[in-house]
Amino acid sequence: MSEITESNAEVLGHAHEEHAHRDDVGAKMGMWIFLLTELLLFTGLFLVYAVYRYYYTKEFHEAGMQTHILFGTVNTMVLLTSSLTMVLSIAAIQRGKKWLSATFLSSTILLGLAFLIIKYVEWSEEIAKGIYPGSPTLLAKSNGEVLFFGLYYTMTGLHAIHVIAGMTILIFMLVFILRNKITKDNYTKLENAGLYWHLVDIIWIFLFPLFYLIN
Amino acid sequence: MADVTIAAGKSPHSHSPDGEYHSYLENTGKHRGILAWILSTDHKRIGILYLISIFTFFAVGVVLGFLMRLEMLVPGPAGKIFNAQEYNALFTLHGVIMVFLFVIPGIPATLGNFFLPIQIGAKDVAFPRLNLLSWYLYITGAIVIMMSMFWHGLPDTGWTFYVPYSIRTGTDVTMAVFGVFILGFSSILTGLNFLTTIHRLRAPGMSFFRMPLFVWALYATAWIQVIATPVLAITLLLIVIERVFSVGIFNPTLGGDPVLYQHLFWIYSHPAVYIMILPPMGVVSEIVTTFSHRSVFGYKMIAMSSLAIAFIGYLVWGHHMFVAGETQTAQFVFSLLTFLVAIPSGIKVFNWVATMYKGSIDPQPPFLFLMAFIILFAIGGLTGLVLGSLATDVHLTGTYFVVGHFHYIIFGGAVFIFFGALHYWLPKMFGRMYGKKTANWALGILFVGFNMLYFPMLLLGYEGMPRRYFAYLPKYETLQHISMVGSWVLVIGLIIMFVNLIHGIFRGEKCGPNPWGGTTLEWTIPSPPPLENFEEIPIVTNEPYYHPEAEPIKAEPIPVAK
Amino acid sequence: MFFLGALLPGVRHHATAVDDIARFIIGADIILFLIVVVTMFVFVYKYNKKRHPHAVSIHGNVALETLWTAIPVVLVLFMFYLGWTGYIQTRVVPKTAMDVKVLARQWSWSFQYANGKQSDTLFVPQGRPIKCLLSSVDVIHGFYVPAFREKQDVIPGRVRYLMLYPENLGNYEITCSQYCGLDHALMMTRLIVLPKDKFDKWLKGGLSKEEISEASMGTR
Amino acid sequence: MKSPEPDRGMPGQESKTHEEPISYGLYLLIWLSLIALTATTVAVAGINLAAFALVVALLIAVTKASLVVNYFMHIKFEDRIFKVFIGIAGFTIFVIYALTFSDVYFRR
Repeated sequence: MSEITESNAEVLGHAHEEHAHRDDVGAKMGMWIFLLTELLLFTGLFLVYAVYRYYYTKEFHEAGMQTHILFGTVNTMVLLTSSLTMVLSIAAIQRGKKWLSATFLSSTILLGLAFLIIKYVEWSEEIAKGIYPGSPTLLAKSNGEVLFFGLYYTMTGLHAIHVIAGMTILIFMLVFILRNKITKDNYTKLENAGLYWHLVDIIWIFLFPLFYLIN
Repeated sequence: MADVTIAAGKSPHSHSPDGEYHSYLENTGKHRGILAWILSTDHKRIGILYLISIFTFFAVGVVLGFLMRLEMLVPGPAGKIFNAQEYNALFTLHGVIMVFLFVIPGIPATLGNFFLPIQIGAKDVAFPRLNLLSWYLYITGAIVIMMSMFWHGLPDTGWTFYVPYSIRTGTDVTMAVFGVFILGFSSILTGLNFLTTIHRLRAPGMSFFRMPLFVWALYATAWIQVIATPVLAITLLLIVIERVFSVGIFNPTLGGDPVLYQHLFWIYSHPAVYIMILPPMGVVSEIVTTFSHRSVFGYKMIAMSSLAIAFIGYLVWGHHMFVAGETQTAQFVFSLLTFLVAIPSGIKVFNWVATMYKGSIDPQPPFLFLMAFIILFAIGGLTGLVLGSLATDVHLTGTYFVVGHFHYIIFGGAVFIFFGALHYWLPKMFGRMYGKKTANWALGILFVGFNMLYFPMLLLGYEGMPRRYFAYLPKYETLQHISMVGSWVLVIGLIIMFVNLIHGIFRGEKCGPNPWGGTTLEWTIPSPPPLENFEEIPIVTNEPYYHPEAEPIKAEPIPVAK
Repeated sequence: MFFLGALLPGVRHHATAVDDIARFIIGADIILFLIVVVTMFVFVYKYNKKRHPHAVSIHGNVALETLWTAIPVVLVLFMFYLGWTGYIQTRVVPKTAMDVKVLARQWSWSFQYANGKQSDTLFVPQGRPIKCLLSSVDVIHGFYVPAFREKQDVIPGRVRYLMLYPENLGNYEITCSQYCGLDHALMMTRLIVLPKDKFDKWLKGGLSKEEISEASMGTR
Repeated sequence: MKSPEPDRGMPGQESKTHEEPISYGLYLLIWLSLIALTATTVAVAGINLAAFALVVALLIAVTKASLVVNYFMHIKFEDRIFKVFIGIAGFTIFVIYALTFSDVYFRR
């Protein structure tokens, strides 16, 4: 924890000499701390997953075969690409290119939408097969498989909620760019929104092998 | 050793030479009346909003606890005031309200909000609007919990919401759990705000090792809030998902593992005990040095032990589950770690007592609260050793012994010092002094009532009486009755104390900016503090708790007054 | 602390071992408590501002701080050792142990013996180790025999065990120590230790009510 | 790539991010690596690696995540304190897993 003794405290304090100050580093720090809480939130879920996978290795394997590897892979690609357009949007605004930034940001939002649509198709197929929480088909399966699908719906569902939240934030950011509230000199908001979007991406990076690649 | 005093430390009135300023209590903004408060982003006003709401719920929790003791009037199931279902709801709500609505937000959200920015020489927290949002989340969570009362019947699971009972019961657990979930976010946002504030907004010269120990304690607490609370949030969300969508996660009939729920619950809830106790420890360090009129003994040790406690608080959650069917490996690991956790807390107590050594002690009410704290906290901590040891824990866990131990730590420790902190800082917050004699009397009554109420519980526990029983065997009757009478004494003490404090806030004698001779930054500004805290941001040039009147150790022989 | 035995008369063996450990820890607790509290009161008296108007700032003392860290570390490690060894003794299952299935449900206990006999009171023969196999049909319960200082949560979907060493004849409480709903407080039954011959007779169903009550009237 | 705050040491100035923008090319490169890693993990999943399958899949996932964190989320270019924060969270996660499995692992 030697970081705590950082000797730059003297300079940190100056930030509020101006009344209406702006502390970009502070804003980013707050965002990162928030991201860590999100990370810990999913850690709880991943822990449940890990324990049950340890208890029911075989059943998880069985159940994992029933998820759609194609949907999963395509969605991974979609989300990774949306992360790329996200950073490109920031890179563009850093260079003062408002419209390029807005274009990249819009593509991120659209890719997020694509992700959700694919997710919807995937869930519909599973539900059509009769696999959904509390369904007779699912309850007829072994305990391990019931738990697998319980976690599958919970974790991908919670992730989807995060995607929707992220898209909502990004839509606001798009409005801010168009109204010149986010500019070359003041883009921390966009950066923070991007950080959130990347976190959503990272969570998916772990969900993907755990639910689609058990073979 | 510093050679210069704090810039503003010399004259308390240096802030405004003509003595005129706008205090935060005056309405200067565009809103009037209550709107000027509930829409204010000023950290001091938010602190007071929290103070009012938190003590409202404390009052509710006290009434529930009082009724629980009253239920013990008659031993058997017959002739009771409340039936079993009502009693089960009583202790559930008592626990949920006291833990999630009172002690966890407790000191950080109220006095922390108010004094953290002032103590580090800042004008506000890093994210003032987020600060207000966390108060709204707190109120929302509280309302949702209260709504559970009027829906399908009061929740009856105990504050731990153990599965599978919490999944099976027909009462409105979903609502209560969801309320706690919302409160979790309020807690997270407060923690996030404090961390950023401490890292970014310290006054020039205020290096980490020049921060007051209260700030250190809040810093450590904020880390726990940020890192541990999400685990609880997801755990409770899983209960909601399981109840509402009948997804199988912890339900044993679907292969789920109820013990896993307990792991997840305590991964948060053990560190949460340190969310409750670390801020009071910070307050103790402030009070002990102020009233001993000397620097604190082992500043770095105390600061570091705050961080140590915050960290090792994560290592011991399993000791809540020794009899829940843990494997022996886990029992070994968690019991060993539990004993090691005792060390930093012990060190702090030694440091505080050592701070009194060769001080010049002025036993004002806050200091007397501190002495009560040390006695009660010591009992709480030392009974914890009995519970940490496996052989004895197996006998005592789930009995009244645990209830007694927990209340000694949290009520006798955290809440008594919360009261002490109110006596310490209310004159600063409102510029008026309460009746000191009455305060001492209130403390005396509280202390007697507290011990009458909870010490018999330790004995009852050793006698083997399990907790959460609405009826009990006749052999426990005497101790139960002593405990019940203790609750009456305690409530009388509480009423006297609060009446005295509230009277002091409105009608008390005006007091100067520094009634106690404190040395941290809040004592350098007028009481009540100005809206902007500091007209000029102070420049800190020395360590905290620098007492100009205290002689350095290598001084001439101490003159002792006859 | 010597009153611990008087608070709850225990059965020999494990119960006395637990009481001894508790005595040691509580004894150490009382000494530590007195050191801290007496020192505090002495300081508050001696360094009161009336008697001692000029404070002396002492910022720390490494030797002292090391000492008051090291001694408690050793002390608590010893406490841990006591607790651990005391505990694992109770987890050993001797070959001579007799299995009894304990079934918990909201809100009653039932006991099943190897020959299929069922009972809502736990009868055990004196001197023979009993291995209670605990299972629950609904929620978590806690199987708690205070006089034996023994407790184990009963988790649905899992079988846990708990060892009882009934050395003395007697009639002891069994309670539920883990909150389980409405009548949690009333989920009680008795553990009755019978002489071996009486127990065998009971197991075959030949023991009258009078004989049972007479046999279990033994020392508590 | 230096610390994003060259002006931190100068009192009186506000602390805003004035970082050198990272080139579009680097971002594209990272994205290509991420896509390649995804393809790899899908391909590897087809091979029967028994117990190692999970380890390999997780290693690839960690690699991908660290690429995102370091470049897309700029952690590589941030103040040291940000890395300390992540370290604290990471260590806590490790502790939570390790201690939970001290119970779960020995249960069978």
